[in-house]
Amino acid sequence: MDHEVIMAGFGGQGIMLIGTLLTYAGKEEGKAVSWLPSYGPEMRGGTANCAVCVSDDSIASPVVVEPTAAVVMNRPSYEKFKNMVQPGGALIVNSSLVPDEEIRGDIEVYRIPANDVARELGSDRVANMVCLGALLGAREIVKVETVISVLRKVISQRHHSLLPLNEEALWRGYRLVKA
Amino acid sequence: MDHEVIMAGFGGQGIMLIGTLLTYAGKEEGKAVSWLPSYGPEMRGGTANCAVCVSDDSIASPVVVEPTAAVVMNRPSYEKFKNMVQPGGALIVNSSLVPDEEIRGDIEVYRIPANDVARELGSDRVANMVCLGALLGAREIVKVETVISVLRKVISQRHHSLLPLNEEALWRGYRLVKA
Amino acid sequence: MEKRVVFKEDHCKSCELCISVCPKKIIRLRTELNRLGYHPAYVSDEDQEKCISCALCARMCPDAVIQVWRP
Amino acid sequence: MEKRVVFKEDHCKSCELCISVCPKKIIRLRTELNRLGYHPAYVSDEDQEKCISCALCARMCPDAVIQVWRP
Amino acid sequence: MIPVYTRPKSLTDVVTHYCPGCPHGIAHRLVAETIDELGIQERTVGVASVGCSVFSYNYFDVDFQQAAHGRAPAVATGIKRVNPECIVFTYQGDGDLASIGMAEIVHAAVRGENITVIFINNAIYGMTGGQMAPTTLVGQKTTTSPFGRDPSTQGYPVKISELLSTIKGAHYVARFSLHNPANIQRAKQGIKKAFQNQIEGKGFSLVELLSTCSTNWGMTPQNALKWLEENMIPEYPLGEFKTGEGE
Amino acid sequence: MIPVYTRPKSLTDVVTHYCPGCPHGIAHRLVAETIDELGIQERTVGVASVGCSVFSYNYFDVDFQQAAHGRAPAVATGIKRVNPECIVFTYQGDGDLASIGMAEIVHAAVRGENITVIFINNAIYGMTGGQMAPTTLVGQKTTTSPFGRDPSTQGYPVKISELLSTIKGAHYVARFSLHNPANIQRAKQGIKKAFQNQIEGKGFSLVELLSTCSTNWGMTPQNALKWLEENMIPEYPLGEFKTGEGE
Amino acid sequence: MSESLLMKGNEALAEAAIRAGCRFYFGYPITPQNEISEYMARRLGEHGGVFVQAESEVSSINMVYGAAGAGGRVLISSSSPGISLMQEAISYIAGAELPCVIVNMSRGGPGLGGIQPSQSDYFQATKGGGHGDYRMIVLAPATIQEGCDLMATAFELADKYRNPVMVLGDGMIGQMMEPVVFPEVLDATELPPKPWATTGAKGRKRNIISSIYLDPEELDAHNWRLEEKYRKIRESEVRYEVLHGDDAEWFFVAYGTVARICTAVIQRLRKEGVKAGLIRPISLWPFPDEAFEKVADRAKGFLTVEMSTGQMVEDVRLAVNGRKPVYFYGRTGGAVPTPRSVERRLRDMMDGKVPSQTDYFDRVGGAK
Amino acid sequence: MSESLLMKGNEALAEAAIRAGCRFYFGYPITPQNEISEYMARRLGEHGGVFVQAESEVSSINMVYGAAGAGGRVLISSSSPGISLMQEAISYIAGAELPCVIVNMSRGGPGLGGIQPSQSDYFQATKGGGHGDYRMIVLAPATIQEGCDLMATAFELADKYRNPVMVLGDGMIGQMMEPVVFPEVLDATELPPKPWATTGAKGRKRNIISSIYLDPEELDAHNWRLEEKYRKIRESEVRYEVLHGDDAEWFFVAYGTVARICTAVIQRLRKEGVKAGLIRPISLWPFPDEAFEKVADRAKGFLTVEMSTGQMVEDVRLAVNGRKPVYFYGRTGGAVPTPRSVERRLRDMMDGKVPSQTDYFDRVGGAK
Ligand SMILES: Cc1ncc(C[n+]2csc(CCOP(=O)(O)OP(=O)(O)O)c2C)c(N)n1
Ligand SMILES: Cc1ncc(C[n+]2csc(CCOP(=O)(O)OP(=O)(O)O)c2C)c(N)n1
Ligand code: SF4
Ligand code: SF4
Ligand code: SF4
Ligand code: SF4
Repeated sequence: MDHEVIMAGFGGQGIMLIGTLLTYAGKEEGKAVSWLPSYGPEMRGGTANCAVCVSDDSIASPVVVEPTAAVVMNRPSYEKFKNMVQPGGALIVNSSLVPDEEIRGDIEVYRIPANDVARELGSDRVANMVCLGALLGAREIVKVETVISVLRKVISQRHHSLLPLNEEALWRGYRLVKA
Repeated sequence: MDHEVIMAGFGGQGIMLIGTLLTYAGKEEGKAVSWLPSYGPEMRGGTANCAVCVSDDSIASPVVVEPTAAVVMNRPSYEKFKNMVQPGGALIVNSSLVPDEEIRGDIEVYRIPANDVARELGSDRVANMVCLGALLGAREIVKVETVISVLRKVISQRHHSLLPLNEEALWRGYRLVKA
Repeated sequence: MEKRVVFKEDHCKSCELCISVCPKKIIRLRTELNRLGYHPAYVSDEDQEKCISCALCARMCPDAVIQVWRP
Repeated sequence: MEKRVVFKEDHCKSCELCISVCPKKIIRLRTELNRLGYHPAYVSDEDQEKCISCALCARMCPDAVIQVWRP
Repeated sequence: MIPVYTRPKSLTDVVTHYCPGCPHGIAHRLVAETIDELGIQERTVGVASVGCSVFSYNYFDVDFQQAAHGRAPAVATGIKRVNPECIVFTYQGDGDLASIGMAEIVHAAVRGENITVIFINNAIYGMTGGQMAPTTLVGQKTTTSPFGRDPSTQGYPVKISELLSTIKGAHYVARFSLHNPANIQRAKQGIKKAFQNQIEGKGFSLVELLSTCSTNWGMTPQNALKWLEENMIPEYPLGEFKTGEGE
Repeated sequence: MIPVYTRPKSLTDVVTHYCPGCPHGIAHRLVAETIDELGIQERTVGVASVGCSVFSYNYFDVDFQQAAHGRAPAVATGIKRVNPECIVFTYQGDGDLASIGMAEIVHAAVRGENITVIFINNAIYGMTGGQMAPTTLVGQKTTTSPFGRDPSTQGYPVKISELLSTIKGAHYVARFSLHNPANIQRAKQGIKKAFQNQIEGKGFSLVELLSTCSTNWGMTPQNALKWLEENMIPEYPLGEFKTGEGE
Repeated sequence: MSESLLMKGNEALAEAAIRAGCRFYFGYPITPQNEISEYMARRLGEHGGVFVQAESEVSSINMVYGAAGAGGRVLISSSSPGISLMQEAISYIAGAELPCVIVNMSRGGPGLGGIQPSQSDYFQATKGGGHGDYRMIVLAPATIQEGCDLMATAFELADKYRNPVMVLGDGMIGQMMEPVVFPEVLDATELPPKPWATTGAKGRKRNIISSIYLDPEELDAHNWRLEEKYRKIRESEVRYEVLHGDDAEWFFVAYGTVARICTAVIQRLRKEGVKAGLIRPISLWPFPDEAFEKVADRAKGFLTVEMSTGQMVEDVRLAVNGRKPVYFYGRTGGAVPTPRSVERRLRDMMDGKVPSQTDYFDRVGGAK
Repeated sequence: MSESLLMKGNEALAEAAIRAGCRFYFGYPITPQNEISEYMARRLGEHGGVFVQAESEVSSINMVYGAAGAGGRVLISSSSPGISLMQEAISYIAGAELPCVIVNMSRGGPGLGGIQPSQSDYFQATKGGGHGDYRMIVLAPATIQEGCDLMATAFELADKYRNPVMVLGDGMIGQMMEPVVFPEVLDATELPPKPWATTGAKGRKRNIISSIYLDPEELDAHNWRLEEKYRKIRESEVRYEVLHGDDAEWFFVAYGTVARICTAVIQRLRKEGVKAGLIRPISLWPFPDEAFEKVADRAKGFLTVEMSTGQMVEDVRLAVNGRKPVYFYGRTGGAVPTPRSVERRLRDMMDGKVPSQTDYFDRVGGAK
């Protein structure tokens, strides 16, 4: 399978981190991977996004124009990407920040109140993990366990105390979709 | 007739001036003219030269490679240009600074002790005029009178007292050849 | 009610600099996000009375969010 | 004759700075030109004796033309 | 109700792209207030530089040119020479003015160019993500001085106000700080003087404003201002270095 | 006979292309003497700049690089960083160093780059035929200030030594003149110090040498030196501006 | 019509610029174009204009950016290394669509090179030495008279298209002297208005001069809008001269001073019955493809002669597009191709003795 | 062979340079290549190397000149506007024949433009943005792995030919992350000796690094000597990749990241029976003419795809030399050509619906 994923949100929401985690996890599982961030000052206070490709064979182009799945963590990202997802693709929407509305019927839409869930878990900051978990519930790109195993490599040592919280958030997101 | 003249000497010998005079005189006589100097720091203490074209119809190129006549006022110029003059051309040599030697027989060579003549006239500085006079004696490019008439335009006002001396020098050079 | 200190909330970026300079400590952040994704600063209707119109917050605010009046 | 002040005449450019600083006024220009086209400076054999080896000329000369010895 | 503080009319009504708490916004406000107070909005031309303030032309409601990195003083010179009746100011960061633009700022001062320069010194490259600036303090960590600025290989902080004060053509050179309302008020007076000088044809004026970059310093805006006060001011003393008196 | 003054061995035995009486030749001689006396000929690398001294590499018998106009300090930095054991000096005119090369010289000083700079200030562009330099005196006529330098549009002379003295990384900054043997002797001592500093790893040293350009000033060499003494020295006071003491 | 004057090329160009309404000049000394600056320093003031000697070429071209943006009619001049330093700002000027005229009296390179005439900045001028997709109109005069005429054209085109225009000469045309007739001084009040200039936003919305577009779609649109302008220029502003276009079989292709040398050779060759002709591009960009279109069928070959190791020859090959052989002959660094060597090269080519341009890389022999 | 690592392109290139023996890096901040500087600032010291952040690109490239002349293995990196500022010095470096590697992670222009990926510096890199006749070897990687491999090649070629070498990437390759395998660290003692370097004239005649030749004949000879070297490089250092060279009829021509997009399109087209192929120049200069030679007979047409308004397409036309139609499709300013639009353009071209490249100037439609 070729997965071409876009993840998007506010600058501070940890979008790049979940993109990186997905990429590392894909590599860990022996797949071909690429990660392409949006970059530069538009990230300053604005929105950020990254494109992650995970493929069983090889990746021709790291550019994702019509994603097979997208995670949108805020409203501007939702507006920007909701129509780009391929028919049959998956769209994970952070419903804590994106109001409900009528949307195209040819894709699977998962509304996850990521910020609310995260706050419940104890920290707004793991909303990104909730979303990543939800994505993996919707599409089996990599195993949640693999993400958890690369988490400790990617997250800097001094934040390792937060690992359990992150794991918990991943699983919560995953289960919200799977349930 | 197409005259393609090169004039060359030390930086301070007034080479550019006699080139300019010849050009102005040519224009004054209704001919097509061009003047192309060597330029830049090689003139600093080194040698200077200029190429003057005077033609009855039009001048294709201001570049002179095989002059119909050349005036060489010092030894390095003599060495550089003596072999470039066209067969049948004229070479005016400042014999005050260039020692006598055997030279090709297919050109007319005029040895003029320009510095000695100039000193005789009262100033080393008019050696250039002696040479220009000699050139006009050897080749009727323009009339000496025309040169004299443009002299007062080209030479700055405050040197006008020197006009008679310059005229004298021109005629002396002219006559040295004509005689 | 006439307000002494008015916030253009959709320009606010929650930098909290106004809060840090307010001598009366009456500026707070909202729990809701504005459309920029920030929790905007505001002074509650009750606290408007406490404002002494010193305008320190307005002079400090990097986003020209705040306007101040005095009665 | 051993000279006190020796000129590398083919390097000289007749700037006359040596002349201007020589306290003994013994430096002169030749009437002949050198191969650069200048009248080189020199001190005549007779005047060598008058040289006090102060080397001011050598220190002034921009072309390192001059070398100076003392007996 | 009587207005105590209202939004200057020379500021456009858009949200800036600056990070939360970035003093670029404060400096903008002060310049806009000055333009309003001097009544020169219709003859002011701003020159934006390359740095976080590259889009400052979006925020000032006056004519603007965007200049190449470091070259704002040259661009301003071009504008001023064509239209001497215009009030021309540049708005430059420390990377822009004190690093790549060193020759241009020095020579604008040398020519005594009748322009006003607003110079934001935040000791770092903001827009490009936190590299060392010439104004970075000794020991300060940035992405290109990851072990702290080492004077033995990277030199000492450049003091633009002190350096430009040696230049005769510089009429007014002063340094202020933006770390609290009192200092902001002082900065405002300096900025106003710098524009006033131009109106009176007195020549080159530069106002250096100590600022922060909480994003790249990795601090909250408040802590950044505190760090500025405690670390930058000792290195960059505040004051008017040159006021054109006695020339 | 005992030698009082002999030709330095670090000078090659060729006739320079300089005009008669040009003090570039004097400065060359002093540098060569210094190289000889310090015994560093085999580890010295010179950097020639763009100006009349562009060919200085023909006259010094040491390794040399020819740098782009104004960039000699950057080139010297590159050389020095690769081979710190080499003694690296630049030789620059005032157009080169004080005009186009302003950013490079200031920042070499800021970095405290351990190099030596010989700076020839002759108040004019020599090689290109006598245009105004940043160092041209007020009222001085040049081909681009044909009515005399007008400070209202062309500013005042740049004082490099004064300007660089404000920079902490600059260890030694001094100005001398080449107008007579006594001053030449003093200049020699300054040049030697500037090289000695580098040998001792003390950082950036610059020696400014007041010079003439009789060709473009339109004077005899002697009159030019007199003009220097009477007009330049009052504007450019001689002396050591910074000697690194107390740092 | 005023009478003809003998003038140095550089000074004549400066005078022509003033007569064309140029009132702002920014420069920095460099041989062989200093006479332009010096003339401006002496004369611009008389016309109420402003001469500024900047601290560097980088600064001077950015002053031009500011002055052009402020609505001035602006000239700058320099020579090869100085022009290289301007590449960033030229890209800015093109990106922000500002009108100005840039003179390059080019000299031998690369690096510090020499100060004698050269044509080795052709690529830089015509392909864009700066970054990004932009184009500069490039005009190359062969005589001082043409240089003066093109100077007026250059200012017109710059304003018409809001684009930088380069007048590309070489040391020879800058330094030589030949007679020239100047047009009357242009009435500066008749210059086209520039409502977009930053003159102070009085009674209008503010004007902004900028070249930044962080949004890719916007920048893309901007680039294709520029490209559309460039297409118009390609259609309307091609300039060239053809000698003996009606019967020539062997064409020299040369521009600027080198074209004059070729003309001299053609005169000689024609006397001997050789059907030689000349295509002389005057606008180097836009390149006069159409001149080749017209003669490609009859022509037996093209000999490009340049003072470079071969730059314009690529545009000639693009124009000829494989239909006929294209040959090259060049001298560099101030060494001027001599009539004799140019003639010999053409004769060799007629005899099939030189390799065709497809493998013209083997042209090192060109040096002798 | 070490195991593969996930790394950002910029950091991978920096690491590759260090492993290739680079010990001197000079830079100035600019997006999108800052990670190269930052990596060097962190890591070069560990290897006894020197990182200097210069005050500007002008200064940094002149530091490179000095350091390269002193015998160092030197890297510099920047992006489009910064590279424009280096043009004078690059011309000096080429003229003085100094080896160094220059990375351009190019971004959208002209002017300040944008910071997203672009290929609009092709002309500047390959034709010479600086003055004079000189050439730079230009290598364009399509993947991070290739970038790292080419980094080593770049240093080798630089030393071998004493010439600057550019690695031309774009923001995309600099910012993306994909797995990469690094070679072993090169033994710095095995680097070729540089007897010409200015290291102090101990026990030898003095060395002089210069590019000035005031005598035209000398400069001419110098230029033709350089041209002779460039000829050798053209003969020996052409690099390219061809996909489906054995049977393709329609060729994409693309380099760098755009080639990857074309590859994806080719995969799709082939499934539907379209005989599509790719010519991917890796060395942009010397341009791989020979790749076209080999397929020109069979090919029905070439579609050049670039993130520019059409630059490399000129070299493609020169290589094809009129034998087959050459088409163009481009997006600019960070807008990346989408697989869908590239495919549509090829299909249009197969249906004869797009104008041939001879009038490709009418390509404004390319924007949509
Ligand atoms: C010629 C050139 N070099 C580099 C850059 C990249 N660049 C953009 S902003 C910037 C520096 C910004 O720093 P500063 O001037 O301190 O302003 P701040 O962002 O901190 O406000 C640089 C180097 C550029 N755009 N152009
Ligand atoms: C980039 C560049 N700009 C301009 C020049 C032309 N140029 C050659 S020498 C020189 C200035 C020389 O003046 P100065 O540095 O004062 O030295 P001097 O000749 O007086 O000794 C200039 C501007 C150049 N070679 N390169
Ligand atoms: S200072 Fe301004 S932007 Fe910051 S929190 Fe207060 S109102 Fe909001
Ligand atoms: S100072 Fe030197 S160059 Fe000048 S005249 Fe005396 S010896 Fe000759
Ligand atoms: S990066 Fe720094 S300077 Fe730039 S807007 Fe943010 S806080 Fe301000
Ligand atoms: S032009 Fe001036 S500086 Fe140059 S060599 Fe002559 S006198 Fe010396």
